[in-house]
Amino acid sequence: MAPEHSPPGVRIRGLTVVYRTPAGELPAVSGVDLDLPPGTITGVVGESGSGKSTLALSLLNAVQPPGRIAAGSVEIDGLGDVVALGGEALRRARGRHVGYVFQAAQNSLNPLKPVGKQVLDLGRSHGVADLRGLLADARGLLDRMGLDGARVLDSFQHELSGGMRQRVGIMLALVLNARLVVLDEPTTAVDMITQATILRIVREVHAERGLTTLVITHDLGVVAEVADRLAIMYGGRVVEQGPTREVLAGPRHPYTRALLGAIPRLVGDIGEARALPGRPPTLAGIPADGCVFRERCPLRMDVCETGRPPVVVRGSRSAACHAVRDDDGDRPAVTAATGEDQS
Amino acid sequence: MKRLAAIAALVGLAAVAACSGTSGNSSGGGGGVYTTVDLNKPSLDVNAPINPWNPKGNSFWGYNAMRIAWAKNTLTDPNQFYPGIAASWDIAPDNSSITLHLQPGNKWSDGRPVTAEDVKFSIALAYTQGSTAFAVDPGAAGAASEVEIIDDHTIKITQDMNNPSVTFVRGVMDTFVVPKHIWESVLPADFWDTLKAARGDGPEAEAARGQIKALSEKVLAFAPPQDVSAGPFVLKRMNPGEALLVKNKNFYNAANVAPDQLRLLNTTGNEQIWNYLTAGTLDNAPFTAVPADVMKRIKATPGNKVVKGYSPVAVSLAFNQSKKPYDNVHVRRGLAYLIDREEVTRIASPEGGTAAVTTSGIHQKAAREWLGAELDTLEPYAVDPAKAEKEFTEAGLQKKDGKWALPDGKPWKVTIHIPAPFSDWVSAAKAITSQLTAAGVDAEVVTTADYPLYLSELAEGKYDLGFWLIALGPAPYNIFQRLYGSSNGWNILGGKVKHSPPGKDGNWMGGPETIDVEGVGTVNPGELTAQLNSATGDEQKAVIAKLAKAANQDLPVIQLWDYVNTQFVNTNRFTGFPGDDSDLLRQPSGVWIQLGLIKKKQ
Amino acid sequence: MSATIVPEAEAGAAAVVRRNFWRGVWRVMRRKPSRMAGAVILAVFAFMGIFGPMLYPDPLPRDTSALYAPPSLRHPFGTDFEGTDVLALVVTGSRYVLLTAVVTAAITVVVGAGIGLFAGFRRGRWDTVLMRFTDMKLTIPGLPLLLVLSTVWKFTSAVEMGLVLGLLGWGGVARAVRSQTLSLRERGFIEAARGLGLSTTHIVCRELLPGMAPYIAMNALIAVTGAVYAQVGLFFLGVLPFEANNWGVMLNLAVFSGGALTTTAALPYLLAPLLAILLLTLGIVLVVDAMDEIFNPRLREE
Amino acid sequence: MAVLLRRLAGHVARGLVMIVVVTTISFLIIRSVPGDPLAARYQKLVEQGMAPDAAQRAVEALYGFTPKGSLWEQYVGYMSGLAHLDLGQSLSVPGTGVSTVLLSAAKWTVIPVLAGTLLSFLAGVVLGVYAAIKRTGVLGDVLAISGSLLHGVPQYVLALLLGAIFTTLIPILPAGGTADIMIDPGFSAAYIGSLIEHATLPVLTYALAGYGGWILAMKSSVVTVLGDDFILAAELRGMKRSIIFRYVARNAILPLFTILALSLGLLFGGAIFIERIFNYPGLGLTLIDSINNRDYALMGGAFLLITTAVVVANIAADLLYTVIDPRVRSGGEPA
Repeated sequence: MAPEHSPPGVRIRGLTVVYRTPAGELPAVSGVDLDLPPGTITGVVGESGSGKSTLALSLLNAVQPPGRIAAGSVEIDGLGDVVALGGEALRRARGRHVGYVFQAAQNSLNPLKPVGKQVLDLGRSHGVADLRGLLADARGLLDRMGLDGARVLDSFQHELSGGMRQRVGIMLALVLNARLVVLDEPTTAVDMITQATILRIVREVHAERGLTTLVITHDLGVVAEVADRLAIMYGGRVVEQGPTREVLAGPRHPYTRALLGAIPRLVGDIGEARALPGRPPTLAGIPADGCVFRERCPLRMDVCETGRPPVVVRGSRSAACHAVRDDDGDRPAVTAATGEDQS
Repeated sequence: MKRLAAIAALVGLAAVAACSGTSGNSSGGGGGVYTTVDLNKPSLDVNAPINPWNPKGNSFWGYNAMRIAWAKNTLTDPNQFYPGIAASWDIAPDNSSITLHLQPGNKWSDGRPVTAEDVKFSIALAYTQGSTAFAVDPGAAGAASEVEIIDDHTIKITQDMNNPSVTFVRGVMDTFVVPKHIWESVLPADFWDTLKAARGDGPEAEAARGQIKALSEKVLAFAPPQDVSAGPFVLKRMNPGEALLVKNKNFYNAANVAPDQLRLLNTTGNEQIWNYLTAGTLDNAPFTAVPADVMKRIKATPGNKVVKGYSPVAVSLAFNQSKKPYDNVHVRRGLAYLIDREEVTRIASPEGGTAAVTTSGIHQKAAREWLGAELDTLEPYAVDPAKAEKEFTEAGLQKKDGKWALPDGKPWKVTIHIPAPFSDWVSAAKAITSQLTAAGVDAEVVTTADYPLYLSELAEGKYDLGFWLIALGPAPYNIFQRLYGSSNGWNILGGKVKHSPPGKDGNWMGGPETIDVEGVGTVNPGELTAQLNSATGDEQKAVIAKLAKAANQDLPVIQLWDYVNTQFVNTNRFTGFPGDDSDLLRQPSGVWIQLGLIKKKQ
Repeated sequence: MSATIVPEAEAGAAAVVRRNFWRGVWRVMRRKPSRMAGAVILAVFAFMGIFGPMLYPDPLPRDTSALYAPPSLRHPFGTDFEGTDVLALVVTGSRYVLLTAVVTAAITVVVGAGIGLFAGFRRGRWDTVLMRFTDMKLTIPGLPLLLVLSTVWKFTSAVEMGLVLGLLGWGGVARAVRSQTLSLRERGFIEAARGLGLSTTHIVCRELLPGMAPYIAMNALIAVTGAVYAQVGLFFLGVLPFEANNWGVMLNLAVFSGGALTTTAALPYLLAPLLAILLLTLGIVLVVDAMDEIFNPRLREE
Repeated sequence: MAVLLRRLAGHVARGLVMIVVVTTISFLIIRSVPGDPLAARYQKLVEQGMAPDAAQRAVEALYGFTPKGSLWEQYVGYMSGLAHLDLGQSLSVPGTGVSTVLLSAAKWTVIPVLAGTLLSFLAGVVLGVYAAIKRTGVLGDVLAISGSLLHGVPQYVLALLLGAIFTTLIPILPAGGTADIMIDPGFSAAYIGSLIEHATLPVLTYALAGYGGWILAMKSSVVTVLGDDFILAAELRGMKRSIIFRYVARNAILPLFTILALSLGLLFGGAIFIERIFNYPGLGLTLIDSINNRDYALMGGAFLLITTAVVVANIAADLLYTVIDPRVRSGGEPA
């Protein structure tokens, strides 16, 4: 059952998702460019309302009404542009090509059916001829993730713990041999131990099955633990991206810095953690023009009001900020206003 | 609605003119299904036993339940009957005895003959159920003292002349006759001995009365396995909506019973009867209140005819005289001058009643017979606000800002109570309050959920004014006991009249024990009413004249309208229905059929 | 490791929602004209209930030469059995019906939601006791009980009637609210709020009630229509004391003494109160439909 | 299985307690109904022309059938009778057991109510799903509003309208009763046809009156389920629409079973108007009659039957729930 061909790459270009509201169509994701190189784990980090979940759903062309993809493309190897897909083709792509581990995996199962039956439903939906084999695969996957696969397949959702449900969710995403897996908040609402286990499983399975993985989270720690690459979202835009280590070690965008600064550390004074002042913008509150982060930005300049910040690419990293310049290396333009000096 | 149960049932009590000799008309005219509603039991009950004494029993008078004879309920004479089980009878001139001659050759539907034994046994059953003529209590008026079988077809019943009553004969004739061979097990063999003992005095009699009382339950509950009838029909089956009866081949006059089958429809409301009538379903519909427009529709239905007759009952607005200001006769008279009875009748009962010409306590048709020209001397209480004002002023009421108030200046509100299910009464009461309010007397209608509750609250004296049926003819005692009977304090106990004060023993009318009647003098109306039980002829007329005057002047009630027995027949399937004013209209159509009137349409 | 920014974000969203509530109401109403119609209908009925009796002389004039007159310009719905204008009867009769319905709905919702919330929130013994009590209430048949009660009691005023109907009717609401509370609890709602140190009042008023508003609104609808249904029905059956200007009494008289179902003369007399009931129900339905959208977060897009 | 039995035992025990309590309450209420059955009978006889004293004697014959003794003695007598499944004797039909009267009436209520309710349940559930799916469209609106309207319209209004239409304006259906009396009862096509013909209007009214409630309940339930995470999850897994539809339907219909059971129980009492208007001799009509006749035993019996129906329906619903909802089956909290 080892996958024969290589994991797919994903290229998101100019993706804009808008929601229809009484105040008109408002963008939840606007003009996002993002690459998921084949075989990597990419982490997308952002606060609630940053558009990260919408971005994740866009990979399946599954933005829920009243939202819709207004522009852009999501190019997946072997599938083409999913934005252009529809009907049966789209349905078949879901699950088969792209495995999706649902945000609220706790409740992602039909409460009235045992897990095994739902695996069968999945198989029937995708025309799997060997349903017995499918069940065996499912059991194998569950066993692989440290569960008693046979028992879990006979269980109902309410008989499983949060961590178990999460693993069942991962199993369902993988059982049809999807090579691109999207995990939306995989560790929300599970305890720390389980979180660690889940992350380990994500890493291991990713390596074993040769996947391309996208992890959506609000938790930088999760990303730090599993992701090769990292994208930070704010107000529907990717404000910074790059290899995880590099970004964490030398954040360039003020928002990334602020996020890092807000993390309480196990070692050291708890008072050192600084919450980000202000609120993330709501859908209606996203500035139409200029930098989306300017309201909360310590480095705010006049230019931030009008011009959309240029995406400054440096090697494998990029950031979208007027304060970050091409020639500026890893240092931000105004050192005086770093997170450490904020009051 | 319930209107039926009360009023309509009254019609059943009224009777017809003897045309016992039925023309032996013939064979060819038979057949067909006759459809009607039994007025006495408009709502049928499949579970009820075939037992005429059971309140819901599936014995239908005139169809499969037979009485000794059928009362005509003429205007004045309670002793006229059509033959039933008895073909003829001899009544002693002093009402002291009656000898019944049974129909010759009459057989039960199971083939056994109907004999004097059956009649005697049925009389025994009647004793357990309490009847006018067959009473266990020693003191009861108009009770039989002896029942004697002369021969197989002749039986003589003697009245206890210690305490006679003119209602004795009627009491005998009203007795249901059931087959002894079916019912035998209900009564012990020594019943007549027990009865004799019970009619005596002392502890032994007491014990015997107890035994008979215990039997009464047994009789009431007795359920024969199937119908054995001496009537023109036998009950074949019931379903909850209808009863199906088939012709009884053994009936004495079977040759002249036209319909092969009889359907009695179950009705819980008048509107169902209206619908049946507009559809032309019913061959005869007994007395039913009908709104004017529905009447038009019914008349337009092919074959439908309206027959009108006398219905010995009137409705009145009764006062509770223990409540102020209704104790004052001038208040009552003042109200009478304000109520437009014509309008009330037109609104409430356009087809089923005629506005009362005055308050006499008697239905106006019978009143003419009883009172003659004297009827015209009674005050008619025509609408006259001026007179009303005079009466009210005399009563001490005060008029403030166009509204009448009590003598002490407190507001006065006339509250009229009526049972909600009687829709014609509701309309009438509403119309009266509208009239009174327009004349400056504040008035309102209050309904009571159902008739039993109405009666019990009325009897408890809870109402100031309420609607009350009066003039239940033809027996004059029955007519006036509605005004001067137990509801007004006078009870007959052991043949003696006793007056109870207001609020006691069901005296809710609370009238005075004696009344000064202009042109008559001081009378005790209760005593006079009781005299009607034994008085005869001119004596009776004189008493009635006094009572009518008393009722007219003292106004314990305001007579509103006299009912008209409006019935419907459909001549598409059958002919020979009684005409207008026929006394047969006061008996169910089963009696018309058994007398041979009804013919199949050729 | 977890970021501290999450709760703050949620609280912010809630505040915005509240601020936008009335604007939201207006928008929701405007979206479908039918909802506006519903609101207008209810406003008309409310006006009728409050001022209706003042529009006509008391007592209503009668024209005894025009009994059951057909509809005309003077009498749009004809006249009744004693020549009173039917429309005037409907208008003046609305006060009784509406007062009863409002009292009933208020009692039903307050008592039902209160008991349901309390039981679902506290759980344990209180829940058991209250739910047994509720079950018992639901077990006793309502209409038959009313029939019997109407012989024992005399409901002489609209408020009394509403009180009885309300006290008989809260069982369903209590049950529904309790199960909603339990299901919210199952989703970790209450525990989470508790964990954040929010007060019980806050949890109930700010977290639970808004979520259940559509449920409660729907039950209020059922209560109002149920009250109209029950009282008019009882008057129609004729077991309640006569009220001259009352919709149920009109139905009763139209059918049982006017022959409205047999001929056409009394038909307007029957149809007028029926139409009033239908219209009132329609108004309530439309408004509740709007309420549903205002309160239901699933339908609200913001 | 053990869980099932344990639940059943608990339910039956609680149900019995509830029946006893409700019976006690209804006993007390019924005995406080004013109006004397004997006085009612007495007046009727007098109005039929019987002399007052004779009427008095005739009524005394009925006395044996009226309850005697103090309230407490009557209560003890009644309850101990109940323990032996003896509901007492009817007063309006002396000598007939209350249970006989009730049983013969019950079948005329049970069958039409069942038929009408199931009919409306099926229609309401199917259209409710539709209304939920099309909830933003005009058709969905119309369905939902017409559902609410029908739900709000009293049964008697529907009954009166249907009656006016089908028995008066276009007289194609019989106005009342259970079957044509001219047809011999039995297992014949004619008789059964007649039964159905007579039941059409009551059943139709039940169905119409119930339909609104079902469509509303189903719609709201479906909307709730549609918003549930697992439905979106299934979509994201590429499940077939038909399978998702089944997921939605099954999850949405579950809570409706409780309502179904409850309404089945409650409709016994709610049949009053329909039976009154169509002259259909079920429990509702029996109850009205028993109240009018002040037939205490029959009133009490009718109440008991209606109550028991609700309790039994509740138990049945719960057991059904246990079978179809795995969360409950394994001993969790009932939803």
